[in-house]
Amino acid sequence: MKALLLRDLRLAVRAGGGFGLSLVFFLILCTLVPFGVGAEGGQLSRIAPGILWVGALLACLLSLDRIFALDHEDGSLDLLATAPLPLEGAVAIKALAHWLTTGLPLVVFAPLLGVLLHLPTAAYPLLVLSLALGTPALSMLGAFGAAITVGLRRGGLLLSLLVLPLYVPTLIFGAEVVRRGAVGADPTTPLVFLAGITLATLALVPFAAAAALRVNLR
Amino acid sequence: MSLISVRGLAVARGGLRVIEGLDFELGAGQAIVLRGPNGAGKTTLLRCLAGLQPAVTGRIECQSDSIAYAGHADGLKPALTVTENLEFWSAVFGGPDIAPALAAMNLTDLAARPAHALSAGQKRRLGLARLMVTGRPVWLLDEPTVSLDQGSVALFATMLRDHLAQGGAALIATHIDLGLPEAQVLDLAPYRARPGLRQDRPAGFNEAFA
Amino acid sequence: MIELGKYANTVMSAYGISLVLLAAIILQTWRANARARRDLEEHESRG
Amino acid sequence: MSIWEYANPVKFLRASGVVLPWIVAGAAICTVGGLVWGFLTPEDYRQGSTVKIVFLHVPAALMAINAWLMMLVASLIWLIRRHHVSALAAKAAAPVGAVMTLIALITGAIWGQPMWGTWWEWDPRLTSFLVLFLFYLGYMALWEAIEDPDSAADLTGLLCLVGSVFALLSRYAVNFWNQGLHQGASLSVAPGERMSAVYRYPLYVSMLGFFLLFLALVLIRTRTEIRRRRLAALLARENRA
Repeated sequence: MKALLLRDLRLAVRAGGGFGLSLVFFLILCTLVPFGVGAEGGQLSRIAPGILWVGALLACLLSLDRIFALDHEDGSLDLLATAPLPLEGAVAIKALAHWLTTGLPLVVFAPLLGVLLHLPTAAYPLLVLSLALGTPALSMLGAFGAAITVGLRRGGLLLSLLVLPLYVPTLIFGAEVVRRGAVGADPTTPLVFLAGITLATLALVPFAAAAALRVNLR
Repeated sequence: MSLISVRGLAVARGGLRVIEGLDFELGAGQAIVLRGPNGAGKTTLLRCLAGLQPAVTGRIECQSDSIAYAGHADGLKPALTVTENLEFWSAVFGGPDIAPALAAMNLTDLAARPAHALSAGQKRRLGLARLMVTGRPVWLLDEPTVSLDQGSVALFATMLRDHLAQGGAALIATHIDLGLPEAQVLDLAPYRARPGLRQDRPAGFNEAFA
Repeated sequence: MIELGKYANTVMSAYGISLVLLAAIILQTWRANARARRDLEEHESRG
Repeated sequence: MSIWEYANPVKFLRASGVVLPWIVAGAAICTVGGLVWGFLTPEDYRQGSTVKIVFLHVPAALMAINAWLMMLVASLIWLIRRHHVSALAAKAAAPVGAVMTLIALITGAIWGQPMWGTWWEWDPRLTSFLVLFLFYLGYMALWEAIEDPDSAADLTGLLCLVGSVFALLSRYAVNFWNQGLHQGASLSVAPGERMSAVYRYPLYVSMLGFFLLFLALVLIRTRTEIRRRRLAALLARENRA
């Protein structure tokens, strides 16, 4: 399992495109919003929590279909399925690799983009905390969507249609944590929900994703 | 003692049975070459034995984790070097050191070259070298010698013979002669699925509704 | 016709759109069924 | 020779063929009856005539949720027992459920418009139907995207399982989110408490009507899917032979 993770991380670094792409997308999104919404007045800082979370969510979505597609094309998915490690483990590792290359950089850079959007200073710690808690669920659910659409032509578009509705609870609770942080309200309830959803997702979704992979390997 | 024994096996492709009533044994040191026209179900059978595809009926008896499968695609990562590719598979299978595998398919001098810079034949040799790294007795090989030149085929034959000598076994789907006199031939033609036969469990929609 | 009061157009538009949607799904279901039945019979007769 | 001969597809076609006319008749009578009856009862002074939309909104909303539950059960039956007809029934129910959700959304929005002042209000109930509608679209799109029927049935089954959990989660997340943004739901579209008795019976009739209509549509569509699958299977066997 560790070998698979190290290989995927090495591939992501060597390919280079990986996490840089989604970060740049996130930056572009956060610069476009003020053009659309207008920078003066309190409006920008009021919607900053939502924009940051939707931006992180879409950035995650970008690199999802690459999780299994590359391995499917060059045949290593078949070999992994016949290897001693359980497919559920392989899926979890793939989701972890996706999180490390896409989710984590978003968590680290979100505060910088928060500045762009006049996010109230009180909200920064909660922004980082909520993203850190929420993005693993986004990666795991994304892995499930990628496992379903691997091998389908035009799978990328379908992947977004399947996965975005699954992101709704995480988005609502995540953005709510940051919003309450911004107005100084107590964020524990949405935070607990967010953590709960992520933990449940990390525990259960690998089995569904592995089952989907087995169907696609047939 | 047979490494794999298959009883009354039926496999399907696209929801329709391709092979049924297949029985055979693969003992230690034994190699079987699968013959049959294209579409006879060679690949389907190998994928089923490898566990990538559920069998429709019948039983496959083998120790768990004793099967290594090599399909048409080599499963190599172009961005990784030959050594990194092999070391990855060795780590995954908890297998032995990669040096003998490299030597067996004379890839030692290509060790540091990234996989994308390899020719098709070299990639194929690397894919086959991976088999030695798995440390698994039973090899299921699907057209292993495709894009290999004559020298490499001989190389592969010797590697295979060593594997058999060490008590391994192999089931190979191929059209060309591997120069392995001791290998038995299993022709799949007689086991072709006859649509008229009454079945208890349909293989898929296409069979259930036909 | 009974007196609908000032919300007449709201009620009518709700009924209108809903009935159109229902008619659409019923029609599509019926046509698809007829076509599938015809294709199958034609294939089996030719068969 | 295949389960076509002696098991469920033929039996299903025969059985559904027998019961279908009754269901279609029942659906027509109850739906039209319930709607007309409700439509013609003079509304009492308090609520104005917009409340008449309840005869469309509530049955449709009910069927939107029941359709997804039926798809969930059918998918489970397919995944566990490999029961071919139930996989096709799940596929057949999706468009009908989606239309019911759409009707619930539109009538709910129109109903609330005079009071909310906007054509769309992010009311927790309406919003959760919007999310459910997205799940329907994803499910239907996945069926269309996969050629092999067996993998399509398996993958859509998996999506339905995971989707159901997250549809439920979204339902409560939306409720929570609504409290967070602005205090309390405005006109709640739940008919229960303020429904005067005179409307209750036509509502029950139109609910029954919508249920029978859903049943009839799903039965017809399942028969269509079975026939399509039969044709595809015959063709598959021909070019295989």
